[in-house]
Formats: sequence, C-alpha cells, structure tokens
Amino acid sequence: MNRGSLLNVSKLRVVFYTYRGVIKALNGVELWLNEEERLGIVGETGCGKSVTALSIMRLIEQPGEIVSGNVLFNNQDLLKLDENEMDKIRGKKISMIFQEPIAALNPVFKVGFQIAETIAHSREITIKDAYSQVPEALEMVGLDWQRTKDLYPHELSGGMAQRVMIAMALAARPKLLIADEPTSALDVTIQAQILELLDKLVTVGKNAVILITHDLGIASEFCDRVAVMYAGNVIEVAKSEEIFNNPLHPYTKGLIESIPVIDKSRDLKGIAGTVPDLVDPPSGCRFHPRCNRAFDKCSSELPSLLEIEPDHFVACHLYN
Amino acid sequence: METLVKVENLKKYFEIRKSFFSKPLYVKAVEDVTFQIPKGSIFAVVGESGSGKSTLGRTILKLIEPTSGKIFYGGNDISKLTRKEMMEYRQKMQIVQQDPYNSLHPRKLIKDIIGEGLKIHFDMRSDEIYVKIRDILELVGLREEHMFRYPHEFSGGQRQRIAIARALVLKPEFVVLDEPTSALDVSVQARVLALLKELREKFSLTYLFITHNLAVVDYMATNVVVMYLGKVMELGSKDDIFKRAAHPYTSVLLDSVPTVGRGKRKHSVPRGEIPNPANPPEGCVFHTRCPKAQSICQQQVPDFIEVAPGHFCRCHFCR
Amino acid sequence: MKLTSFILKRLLLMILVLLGVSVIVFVVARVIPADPVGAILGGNAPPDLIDDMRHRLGLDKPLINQFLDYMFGLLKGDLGVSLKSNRPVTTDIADFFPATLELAIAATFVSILLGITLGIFSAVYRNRFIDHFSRVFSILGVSMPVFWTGLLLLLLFYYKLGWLPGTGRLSLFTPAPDRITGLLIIDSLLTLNFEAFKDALSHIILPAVVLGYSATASIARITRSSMLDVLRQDYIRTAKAKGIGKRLVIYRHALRNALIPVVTIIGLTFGGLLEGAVLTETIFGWPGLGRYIVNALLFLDYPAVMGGTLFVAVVYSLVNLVVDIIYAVLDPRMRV
Amino acid sequence: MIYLTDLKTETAVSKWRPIIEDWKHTFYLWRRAKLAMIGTFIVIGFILMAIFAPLIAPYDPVKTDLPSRLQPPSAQHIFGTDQFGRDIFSRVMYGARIEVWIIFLVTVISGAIGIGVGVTAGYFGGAIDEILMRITDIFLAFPRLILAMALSAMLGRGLTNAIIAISLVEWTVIARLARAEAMRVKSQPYIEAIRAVGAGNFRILFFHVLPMCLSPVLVQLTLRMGTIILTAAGLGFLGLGAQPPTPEWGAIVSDGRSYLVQQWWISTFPGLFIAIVVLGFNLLGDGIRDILDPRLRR
Amino acid sequence: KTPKDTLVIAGNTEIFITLDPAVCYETFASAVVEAAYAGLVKIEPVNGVFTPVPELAEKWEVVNKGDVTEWIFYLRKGLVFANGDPLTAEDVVFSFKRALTINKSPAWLFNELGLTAENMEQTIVKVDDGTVKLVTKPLAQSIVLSILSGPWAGVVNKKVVLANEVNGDLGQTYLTDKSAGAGPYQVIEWKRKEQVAMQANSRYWRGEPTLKRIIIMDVPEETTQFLLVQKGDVDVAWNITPEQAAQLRETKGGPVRLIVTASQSNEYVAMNAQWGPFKDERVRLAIKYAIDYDAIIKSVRRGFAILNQSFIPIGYLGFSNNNPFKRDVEKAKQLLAEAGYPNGFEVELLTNTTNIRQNEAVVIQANLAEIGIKANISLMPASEMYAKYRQQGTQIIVAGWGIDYPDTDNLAKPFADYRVKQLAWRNMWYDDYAADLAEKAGLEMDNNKRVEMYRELEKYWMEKGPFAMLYQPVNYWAVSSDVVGFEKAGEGYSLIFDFTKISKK
Ligand SMILES: Nc1ncnc2c1ncn2[C@@H]1O[C@H](COP(=O)(O)OP(=O)(O)OP(=O)(O)O)[C@@H](O)[C@H]1O
Ligand SMILES: Nc1ncnc2c1ncn2[C@@H]1O[C@H](COP(=O)(O)OP(=O)(O)OP(=O)(O)O)[C@@H](O)[C@H]1O
Ligand SMILES: [Mg+2]
Ligand SMILES: [Mg+2]
Repeated sequence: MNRGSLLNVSKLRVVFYTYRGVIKALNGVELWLNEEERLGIVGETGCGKSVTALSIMRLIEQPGEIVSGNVLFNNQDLLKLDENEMDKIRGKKISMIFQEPIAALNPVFKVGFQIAETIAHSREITIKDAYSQVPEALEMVGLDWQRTKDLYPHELSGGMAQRVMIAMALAARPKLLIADEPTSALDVTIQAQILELLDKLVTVGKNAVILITHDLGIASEFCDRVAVMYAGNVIEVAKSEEIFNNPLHPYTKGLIESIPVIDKSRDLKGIAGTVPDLVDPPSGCRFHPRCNRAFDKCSSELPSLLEIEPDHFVACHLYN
Repeated sequence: METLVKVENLKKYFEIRKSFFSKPLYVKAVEDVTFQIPKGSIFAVVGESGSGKSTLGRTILKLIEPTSGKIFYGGNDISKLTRKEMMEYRQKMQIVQQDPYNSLHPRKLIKDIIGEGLKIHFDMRSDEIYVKIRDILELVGLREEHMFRYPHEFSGGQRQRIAIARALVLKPEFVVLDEPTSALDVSVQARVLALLKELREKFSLTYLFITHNLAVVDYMATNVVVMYLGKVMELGSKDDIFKRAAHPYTSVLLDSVPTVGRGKRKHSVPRGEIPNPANPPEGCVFHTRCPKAQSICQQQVPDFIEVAPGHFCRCHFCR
Repeated sequence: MKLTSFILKRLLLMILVLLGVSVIVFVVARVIPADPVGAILGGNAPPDLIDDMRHRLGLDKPLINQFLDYMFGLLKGDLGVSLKSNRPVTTDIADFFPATLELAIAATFVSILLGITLGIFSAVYRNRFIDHFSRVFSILGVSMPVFWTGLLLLLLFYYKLGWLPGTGRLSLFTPAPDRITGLLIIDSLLTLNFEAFKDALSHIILPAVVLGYSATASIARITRSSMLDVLRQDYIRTAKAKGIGKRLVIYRHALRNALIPVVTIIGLTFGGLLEGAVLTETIFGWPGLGRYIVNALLFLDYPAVMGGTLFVAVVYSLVNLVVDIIYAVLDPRMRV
Repeated sequence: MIYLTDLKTETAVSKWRPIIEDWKHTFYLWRRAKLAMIGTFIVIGFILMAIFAPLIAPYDPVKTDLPSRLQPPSAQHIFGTDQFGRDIFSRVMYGARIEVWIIFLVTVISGAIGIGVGVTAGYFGGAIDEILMRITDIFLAFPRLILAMALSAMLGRGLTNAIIAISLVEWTVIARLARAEAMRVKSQPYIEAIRAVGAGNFRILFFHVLPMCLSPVLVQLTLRMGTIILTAAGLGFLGLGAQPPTPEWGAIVSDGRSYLVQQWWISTFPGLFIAIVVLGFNLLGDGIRDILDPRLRR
Repeated sequence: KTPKDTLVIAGNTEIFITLDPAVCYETFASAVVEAAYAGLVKIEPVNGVFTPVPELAEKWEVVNKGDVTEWIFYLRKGLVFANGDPLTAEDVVFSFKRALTINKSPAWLFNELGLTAENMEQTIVKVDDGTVKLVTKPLAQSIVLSILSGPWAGVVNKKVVLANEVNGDLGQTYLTDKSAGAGPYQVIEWKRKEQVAMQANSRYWRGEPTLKRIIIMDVPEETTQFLLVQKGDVDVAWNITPEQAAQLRETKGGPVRLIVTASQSNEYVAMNAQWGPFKDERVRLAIKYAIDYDAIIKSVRRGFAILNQSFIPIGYLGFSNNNPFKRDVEKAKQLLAEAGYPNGFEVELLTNTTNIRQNEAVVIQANLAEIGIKANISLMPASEMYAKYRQQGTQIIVAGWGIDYPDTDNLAKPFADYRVKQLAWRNMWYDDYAADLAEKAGLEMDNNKRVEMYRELEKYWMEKGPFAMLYQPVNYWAVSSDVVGFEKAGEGYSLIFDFTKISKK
C-alpha cells in the first residue's frame, strides 16, 4: 500500500538504549510524500520528529537502532541498502538542513570548501572542479559569493549560515529536502526571509520537502500537508488548511488552542499533563492519559492511522 | 496610574577589546532608554535577538551595573546603590530567566534553590522555610515531594515553574520575566503564561515581560516597548503598538509572524539582517533595513517623538 | 586579536614570568643547606682552602648583592660561570641543549604518533575491545617507571636482539656530521651524510620510544575525548548527511577539529619532555640538558642550576607560545 | 485554578529518592564502563592492601635477614627477597600504606591550594586573576622535577617534606583547571539567579561556584595519582624521598634497579604494583569523568 | 668489535670536572691526567708495596737541614713534551708554582710539603735547565716522594699554557679539556657527556705505549655499561655494581673477565665525639662491637672488600692485619649499659645516596637496632652530606676516605690529628695524644720508628677513636678477555692507574 509517489515510511520503529531502559522513540510511524509535495511535521518536543528525519537518512547512531519498518524511497527500501549505496542517496537524492546552522557547519573549513565538497560528492567530480560551481550555489541563496566563499562559519550570521546550508543542500538538486527546524534559532524577520527563499528555490527546483517545526504557523503557511506527531506516532495527517480549520484528533485540537494569535484574543487552553516518558509509555493510545475524551479502549489498543475524511488521516478511536 | 519603576537615559555599554593594544570598542547594548512602568502593568519588551532586551532587564535589577542613567524604584534612585544597600530591593525585585535549563543550579535540591533567598533575607527557622517552600511550590503547581529532587528531573515547563517559585517566594512586587516561555512548547507555554497572569492578579505584581514573540505580547501585555540595537523604537500601550503601529520596524515585526490557518500567505519580507551591534549604522539605526528609508535616515538620528499621549516613536516619518 | 599584538603581549608576560622564575630559582638555590665550594673541592679538602675559594667566588658577599649581580648579569645575557665545568653556563647549555631538543622532538613525535592513533581508535571504537586495549596500553606508559621500561627495552633490543645500539647519540667510530643545528639527524641530512644519519637515527629510537611512550597517555586521552566530543557535533551529522562516507567524515571533518585541543597538550608534553628526560638520558647515555641540570643540582653548581632552569623555563614558555599560535592557525574561530 | 493543580499525579516519593536515583544512575554508568569498574576494584584493592598490610604481610618489611638475601620468588617468599633478605611481598604490602599516605597528603595539599587559587582567580577575574595566574605560570614554567628537588632539598629530606614539595608542584595544574571551571560556572545563569536573590560574593563563591569545581578537579587529581607516585619515586632516586628502610614503592624499584638483570624480582614486583595502581587510578579517573559527563546524564 | 689498538672504556664521566693537573682531584679523571702528564717521580706497586721510581727525574739528592729538607732533582736528558717542545726545569718549576697560584683542590698537598704560594719563590727553584731544587718540611722521604708522584705534580708545557692564557687563568680554561704534558698519552678531545679520547704519545721517554688510542665513553648507567661490555661494544665497564661483579666472578671463561684489585681507600662509620651519647667512649666502643662487619662485606659488597679495622690499608707502612672487633651484641649492650644507656637512644645516621652506602646504612641500622639504638637513616647527595660533615653537624655517618698519596701519613693525620681539620676534627675528636702521635710519626725519618708509632696510634685509636673502620674496598672492572695487563694497570687504583701496562690480544 503505497500512498506517496516519492517516499513511503511505514511501521517505523526506533529505540534508544539508555540506562533507564529502552526509549521507544518511534512507535510505528506512517508517513508518505509525493513528488514536489511539501509535508510539515509538527509536535511537541521529544515526540520523534528529528528521529523520523534521521531514520529516513539512516543516520540513527548508537545507542539508537531502527528496529523495524520500511522507508521506501522511489520504491527502494533505504533500510535494506548497505552503507555505500546509502551514501549515494545521502546528499544526492535526499539532503538535509538543521536547526543550528552555525553549529552545523564545520568550523575549520571555509564556506566555499564545504559547498564544493557537497557538489563534488553529488556529481562525482573532484573538489577542485566543484569550486567552479560554488558561485552559482551561493548566488542562488542570495549571498555575495566573492565575499562569502572565503568566510569561516563563525564569521557568518545565523541567517547567512542557514542560507549556506540551503545552498549546500540544494546544490545537488535532491529529490527530497528534509529541513529539521530550519528557522527555530532565527529571528522572526530572518525566519521570514529564509522561508521565502526556501519557498522560491523549492518551487523552482521541484524538490519535495519535509519541514519539521514546532511552530504551527510555519507549517500552516509553508506546507501542503501537515503531519502531527505525538510520542512517536503520527496521529493526524491532512492538508494544511484542513488540519488547522478542522482538527480531529484531541491532541491536535489542544495544540491549536494553545497558540496565541495576534488580534485574536482568546484564552489559551494548553494541554494538561506532560509528554510521557518513552521508556515506559502509556499503553494503547499514548495520548490517552492527557486526553479529556479518552475511554476504555484508548488505554488498551493503539489506534491506527485511518483515512476518516478524504485525505484526512487520524489515529484516534473516537473516529472508528 | 502609579509608577513603580522609572528608567531615565539608561545606558549599558559593554567593552570589547579587540587586542591588548587597540582602543576598546563598545557594544551599546542599551542606549539611552527612558520609560516608566506603571504599577500592576505587564510591560513587554520586544525586539530581535541582540537588541538588548535581556541587558535592559538585568540592568534594571542591577545585576549588571548601568554605564549611566537613573533607575527609580518606587521613587528612589537605585542606580548608585552599593551591594549592601541593594539588599532591601533585591527582595522586592526578582527575575525569571530566559533559559530554564541553565537557570537552576544543577547540583542543588529544589528546596535549596528556592530556599536560598529566604535564608538570605529572612531570619527564619528551617521548618518555617520548609512550609514556605511547600506553599510556593503548590502555588506554581508542583508538590511537596518535588522539593527533594534535582533540577534535571524536571521538564522545561516544570523548571520554569521552579524558577517562578524561586522569584515569588520572596514576595516581590516587581518581576522581570526574561523570555519565560521561549524554550517551551506551545502547549506548555500556554499554561505557564496563564499561570503568570493568575499570579499577577493574586499578588498584584508588576511584570517587565521580555519576549520576541509578538503573539505572546498581544496575549499578555498592557504596555509594549519595541527595541532595536539597544534603542527604543516605539513605546506605547498594547493597542498603540498592535493597532496603530507608528514605526516601520514594528510593522515589519508584526508582518513577519507566521500565523496558523490562513493558508499560504505572502509576507512582505524584511530586508537584510540586524547589523553588528559593535558597529551600528549612522543616523537611524534601522535605516539599513527600513522599507521606507530616505536619505535623511542615513544622516540624522531621529528623535523620540510622542505621536499620541503615551505613544512614542523614534522615526523621521512617524507622524 | 591580531597575531602580532597577541605575540607581543605573550612575550611581555613571559618576561614577567621569567623574572619570577629567576627570583625563585635564586632563592631556592641559595637556601639549600649545602656547600657548593665543598662539592667542588671534594671530600678531603681542608677548611682554609674552602674559605679561600668561597671568597674568590664571591659567596661571602651579602645575598642581596649576589642577587643583584646575578640579575645584572642576566640582563647582559650572562648566566654566570658554572662552578663545576668552569665554563660559562651559556656554553654548557649550547653544548647539551641540542641533544635534549633532538630527543624531546623525537619523543614527541613518537608520542604524537602513538597517542593520536590510539586516541582515534579509542574514540571511533568506543567501549569496544580496541578502545579498552589502547587505553590500557597508553596508560601503562605513564604507569611504568621510566628506568624500568628503559632497561627492559635495552636488554631486549640491544642486548638480546642486537637490533639497536645501546648508548649515546652516535656510534663511537662514526664521525659526527658538521655542526649546523646541533641536531645530529638534521645536520647529517643537511650535509648529506647518510651514514651518520642512519647511525643517529638508530641511536635515538630507543630513548625516544621510552620517553615518548611515557607521554603517550595524556595525548591519547585528550585525542579520545576530543574526538568523542567532535563526533557528537552537529557538523559531523551534516557531513554524514552529505553522504561522503564514514572515512572521510572521520579524517576530513572530525580529525582536524579533534586535534585542536590536542595541540595544547602536545605543547605541555613537549615542555615536560625537555625537563623530564633525566632518567632516560642517564640510561641511554644521552648527553642532554636534563642530566646537566640534575647533576648541577646534586653538585650544588648553582649558576648552572639557575641558568639551566631559566633556560628550560624560557624554552617551555616559547614552546607554549608557539603552540598557542598553532592553535590559532588551526582554529579559525581564534583568528578574529 | 486549573493551571495550578492539574499536573500529572505521581506516586508519593521519599526525600531520599533523588539521591538514590542519582546513585543508581551513577552505578549503572559505572557498570557499563568496564574499565572504570576494573579501575575501582584496583583502587579498592590497593586501599584494602594498605589497611590490612600487617595481616597480609608474612614478614616484617624492614627487618633484614642477610642469610636469605636475593632469593628468587618461592613458596616462602612469593616475590622473592631483596639484598638484605627482606621479603619483597611484605615490603610491597606495607609500601601501600606509604603510597596511600603520599597520595592522600598530596591530594589534600595541592587540591586545597589549587582550588583556592584557581577558584579565586576565576571568580573574581581582573587584576586578582592576572596576578594569581602569573604566579601559577611561574611555577608551571619551572622544570617540575627540579622544583620538587630544590624544594625538598630546601625543606630538608624525608617523606613528608617530599610530599610537600610534590604538592607545591602539583597545585598549578589543579589551579588552572579550577580557574577555567570557575570562569565557566560564574557566567552561568543560575549563578546570576542566586545573585538576584541577594547572595554576596562569599556565599556564591563557597556554596555555589566551589562545589561545581570539585568534580573536574577530583578527576584530574585521580588522573595525576600516577604522576605523584612516580615523582615520589624520582625523588627517591635522588635521595630526597622516603628514607630507608621505609618500603616506599618508588624507592624499592629504584634501589632494585642495579639488580634488574639478575635479580629481576626486586624491582619488577613493586614496579608492577606501581603500574597497576597507577593504571587503576587512571581508569577510575577516566571513568569518573565519563560518569560525570553531563551529556551522559540527563 | 673494537679495534685492536684501541681501548674503549664505558664509564661514568659525570664526575669529570677538568683534566688540568693543577685542578683535577677526582679519581677517575686523575687516571686520565696521569696518562697525559708525567711527573718527577712515579709510584709503582712493587710486590704490593708502593715504591717511588724515577720518571722525568732520573735521580735525586736529599739534604737534611734541620727544620727544612732540600731536594735536588736531576732531569733526564732530551725530554720533550708530546708536541715536541723540549721539557726543562723551567717547566717543572712553572708547573708547581702554577698549582700553588691557582690554589684549587690539590694545592693543599703541596702545602703539606711546606711549599706554599707565599714561599714558593724560595722553595721551588730552577738550578739549571736540568735541575730543580725543592725546599720542604723535614718529612719522611716516602711522604715527599709520594706526594710528588701525584697527578697534580704532572709537568705542564709552560709555553703552550701561557700562549693559551685568558684573563690570567694560567691556562686553566685551556687545560680543562686538552693536555700539554709529557705523559704516555695525550688528550685529544673531551666531548662532555660523550667521550674522552686519548692518543698515544710517540715521544714519551719510555717509548710509545702499545695501545694507540684510549676512548672513555660516557655511560652513566651501570647496567648499560655492563651490557655494553658483554656485547663487546666496549672493552671495559668501569663502574659496575657489586652484584654484576659477583655474577662475573661466578661465570668464568666467558668473553668478559672480572678484574679485582685492592682499592686505595677506606670505608668507615664515624661518630661525632661531642654529640650526646657519643661523648662517652664506651658508647663508641659499643657501636664498634655492634656492627656486623662480615655481613656488610658479604652482603653489601658481595665480598669485594677486605676486612680491615685499622686506618692503615694493605700495602701501607705499619699495616698489621689486626682486626679486634667482631660482632658481639652482648658486649655492646653491656658497654651501653655501663655508659648509662641500657635502653639505647635515637640517632641520625647520615650517608650519601649511592647504592652501596645506602645499603651499608641499612645493615648498620639493623645492627644498631639490636642493641637498642634507633638509627634514622638520612640520605643526601654527597655535596650536601659533606657540607654538613664539614660543619661538624653529623651524629653518625657512613663515609669513605680516598687516599691522596700512598703513605700512611695521609691516613694517620686525617683520622687522628684534629689539628689538620680533617676527619678527626669533623667528628670533634679533640684528642691531643693521638694528634701529637700522628704528627710526630710524619716527621720521623726512620721507618722502623715510624711503624712503631703508627702501631701505637692504631691501638689507641681503635679503642678510643670515634671511627669504626668497616673495610678496605676492592676495585672491580668488567673487562673483555681480549685485554691483557689490566690487573697490573689497576693495581694502585683510585690512586694511580697505568694505561701503559695494557695491551690487547
Ligand atoms: N541520541 C539519543 N539518545 C537517547 N535518546 C534519544 C536520542 N535521540 C533522541 N532520543 C529520544 O527520542 C525521542 C524523540 O526525540 P527527537 O529528537 O526526535 O524529538 P523531536 O521531536 O525532534 O524534539 P525537538 O522538538 O525537541 O527537536 C526523545 O524522547 C528523545 O529522548
Ligand atoms: N556580558 C556581555 N559582554 C559583552 N557583550 C554583551 C554582554 N551581554 C550582552 N552583550 C551584547 O549586548 C547586546 C545585547 O544583548 P542582550 O542579551 O541584551 O540581547 P537580547 O535582546 O536579550 O537578545 P536575545 O533575544 O538573544 O536574548 C548583544 O549584542 C550582546 O552581544
Ligand atoms: Mg528535533
Ligand atoms: Mg536575551
């Protein structure tokens, strides 16, 4: 059952082994993506957004482990590839940008080198040859290449660094760009710039995007579809207007009602309780201890992600 | 309304020396700030990162010494007081810091973290202190047994509550809240904000509320000051700022905020980035990024003009 | 901070430090309850001769005068005359320092090679057998008394196997290369004297290994922890996400960053090797400064002790200055 | 009042729980780090050896017995005997007491001076820092063995003075570390928070900054145990350490040096013990460092 | 592996200070000085007795003039220095005066003779190019001749020395690492901490020695030396340990032989006669009975020592082989009790850091413990120990006396005459009877009478003196079996060493 034409993640389970026990970080994540589509992933901190992204890239490391599931990318299961084959996907077909752009750049190499390295790898040319394409890449993201290529990461502002990251990520013209909170560390003004830039480049480059964010506003404005995650599960997926105007899952509702919005004075509800400990997660639906509409079944059975309305998927027993 | 805190021409410059021999450079983190905080208000300070918000809050509390200017608390000038003389005010003025993960001593039990101030300021027996801590923890939504835990056992929201408890246990009148929710999830943020509102009612507190999130300002504040590169750009009541914004910078900020449920929306994207604070632009500091900038803006520093009663703006064109 | 002014500042501070060192060394050398003159004249000499000698050396002057004399001498670059060798201390130092320097460099080389390799393996294979092995192996280096390892290796490689020579810097009948730097290996290369080069190299191996091994642990430890630290950084994740492969990630992206803190330790280690080589020098008959200073101290040849100590302090400070500069070059963040 | 009370309910816990949890966590990390475990056992064994030396040692460690001199290891003398017929095993056992004493004193003295100087310099900064650090630099630039030799020659010979001399050399390393740590800690928000509730410098320095500096210093000291033992041995080599017939390990090894080729057991066994104990302390120190690593803890 | 005409010695040259005859005073270095410089006379061991034989002087006359003695030395004809310059009386006079003017360690030996810097113009006189006159105190002849045979009395080339003088140092700097003498060898270089190289002097009056080159490699560590000689990389290991020597003694017939000779020195324990319990001579006697001499010789020296409880060593005038003390704990305890110390006392036992001394101290400590005396060992580097010793600051000390010139006088005076401010004085044994006797014996011309006097002194000294003489050490070297004649060469060692007697198979 392939729902997306580009990427299909199904039943993805990831655990981390720690002293307190096994953290069941992903508990059967379902996610799909069509070509040129933009998917937003939102959720509270620790719900597994980054782990999902890293699993797609196969970058989960000790003490973590992908226990089961499939990640089909162009109908090829990435989890079954060996490291060498995977290296041909990373940075070429799928690339990624991260939250702290300055920290994500290697402090001892000049910007130009780091971009050239990426280009060299993706086109399978030498780094020397790749330098000729650095100006184009930098200009694409609106940077003065003459000046920027010889700077070190610490000499960049956050906004510039994120532009460099974007240039690096898109230089290889990947099919899929995964952006893990690309703007959370930036000011609103810069955030707006970056998002606009991304929007432009992605439209031109016809890349599919997974945008991870905890700002529902960003997801709403940038993405075609939004997936809401909670404690290691995708609990609701829908078109972005739909999900904000007609949230079905109690968690999604709670989340939306917690957001202060300018010019819309209302009481903020918040969601009672805290995110569960994933070492010993609640049985059944992991949200049930915080859910004000929970009933018996919720604590015993994990709801699966079902299409309740056209293109609107929810994992909640209320809608069965 | 009665004024609780008044700040006059407050300046805080940080010296950064590039080398042993070269002349020192200054970061003008707070430059010539003047305002009054009415008693009982929630006085919000907004601005981009590095605009001097935290420095302003810390200077008012005299956690760092102001370079010049006056700070009045309840009519008394506290800007020149020594550490000893400040003691009395320390109890009345408190702070909740930006980062809940680093604001609690990692090797102390919660009861010691909260009890420290009590031991310093009040001559209390330990069982009295115990009761006080228990009560304040209950007030912020934690329980007695939490006293005997270490900070790392708490989530961000809980830590922020502990920090609030630490500030409130001294029965202060004035609390600086330095981005109390920026590290928290929205669902938790909503609850912390509500808690803060509730506590203000209960103890008739006055807040200096620092944030970069305009939506939160809209939800919380009664008065707002907008800062840019250490300078106040605009100052007024909440409605002045949100409904009748006079300064282009305020408009830019407002315009940049992403909003849910409105579908894809085209922003008027602001230009450029915040300049190096050690080397701010001549004239109006905002001119490099201002959509309305004229040649005058590059040369002349705009005055701080009262565009309406209680609504001030620092722009050549704000009238 | 600009590099030149940084260096200037450091040099100024260094002078201050050296002033302190010379004051302390003077005080310490003079408060020791022993008699240099007696030592020069030997156990049998009668008291009159000793008094006469003391007078001739100016040792009967008030301490403060002696101190001032000494400091003025220092200003002129004069470290005084060794009581024992009867030569200017500077000459002695010039004689013995190259050997020490050569050994310290070779030992540093060994310890860097060993330490960094072990450290990287440890970090990359953290908590596996390789990690455990290389940690224990490197710590054993500091744990074993130097003369013990030294004699053991001598017994094995010189006596039993006969692979390496036993003592000195050159074989007895190998003519020394013309002195240019005083470092035999370099001099022999410069003069294209390959026989001397081979000979000098084979002589330095054992002492360098013994000395270097003792300094390996700290380098290995720093490399390991710094490497672990770097491997956790965001930019390593970025590099992996680029798909350039594990080897390149480690060698290109992690190593350079991980080695930055290692450089400081290498500086400290090098300083330690300069002074700490006494026992190694003794076992391998290495004509170095370490032995010179210790013997001077045993002999109470205080001008030599003071001069030698001061000299080592200068070298130590210079080495650390150089290290800091290298540090700044390696780490662009320091180059603001 | 919904926001004030509706936190997740938890089962009641005792006030000891955090401490027990903390220890459980430490224990877990410790068990996972095999080398740290080995190190701990070595160090504990070493201390037990020191405590129970009189019970373990079959012979008087200082009594000479010339007829049975230079005997190779045998059932009677498992480590053999030295040039005076003293039982090496007994000497090694009793020697543990001396080593413990050396380590204890050096740790206390150099730890106290180092932390005092380092924390003061780091916390106050400015001129105080500048002065204290220059003094530290002076001691650092000094050739260490020479300084120790000179100092112990100055103070007079004997073990205690040698210990003082070693401490006076060792403190610099600690001071640097403590200073760096104090500088890091003092700029942490939680220190400012404590200042905000009205605490003075003294209170902050002693109750808040100092405790944070202890653990890295402790780790460093553990790692330096080896250097300490070996420096003591080096001083013994020059007649400045323990005086005979004290069975100090370093002294035994260096005495036995000239017998190494024929009577290998004289210096090999104590040498082995030095190596093992130093290894133990190093592994323990590395382990403590890992265990204290905040990245491994929550 | 070493060339046939070259002798390679591995030795610890750390103690080398200078090779200038007027300054050099260290045993090992003296061997080099002796090889490079010839004196008027030379000491030869003849049947175990040190006998002065003519060297540069082919004969001499002695004229007794009451309070002084005149010595006329006639030089051989046609003497030349190693560099070919002629050697005349002028050089001899210059050399002696030079030593007195420089006034370093050996100068006091000239003073012993009555030659001083003040009177040298009158007492050291060139009669003609071939004749030298010395005016000395009226000392026993053997004293004078043996002092004049020492390395300090080696003749230096006046021309060369003056040509290389800097700042009026009389060539001291120049002669530090070079030689300008007429001995069988000449020093060609001394690379400090590396090697001393000597070359045969083809102009030596007795003829060029067999070995053409002698190289002393600096190898500070004994074990390394031992390995080197066993491996054949050197011919001689100069400083081996007693254990290594003992090992060689047992393995006969290998490529390396052990060479032993009696050493010209003494090892003793000395008590400060003015310190606490030691003021009482019974206590001192008790200690002499407490010490286990045999054990020390057997265990510390591995038998490489000769039991000798007198200050007179084997081969010296008056040697009697009289060793009255044997370990007797009961007697020692009884003596202590008589002196009022039945429960013993505590004392600081001082010695220096060499292994042997340290080991001796440990045995003595154990011995003393048995009679209730608690001795705390205090180890110091030699320089520091001697400083304390010279200030009369010791309580009980283990030390040694290296003989300066081969006459009993050089032992009797230091050990018994406090007025020469030597050992007796350092130990505050202010005994006029002993002092007078030692002095008188030195002035006695009749050898038989001298012997009697020394016997008497010895007896008195053994009973009352503050010294417990432990033994006379034995020298030992590990020598490659290719080397011939080393025993002969080393026969008078620590006093003289004669390289000319060595050759190689
Ligand atoms: N290296 C790791 N070791 C142990 N646990 C981990 C590790 N990485 C992630 N986890 C756990 O996996 C869960 C999911 O983490 P993840 O980083 O995906 O959250 P997130 O949704 O990205 O949160 P945030 O918004 O804070 O980035 C968390 O409970 C976290 O504790
Ligand atoms: N201790 C200091 N030394 C030097 N410069 C400082 C110091 N503290 C702050 N600054 C500088 O002062 C300026 C204002 O800093 P401040 O922390 O007040 O900004 P902010 O508005 O609180 O930013 P943020 O939103 O990131 O918290 C910045 O440029 C900062 O670099
Ligand atoms: Mg994340
Ligand atoms: Mg701030």
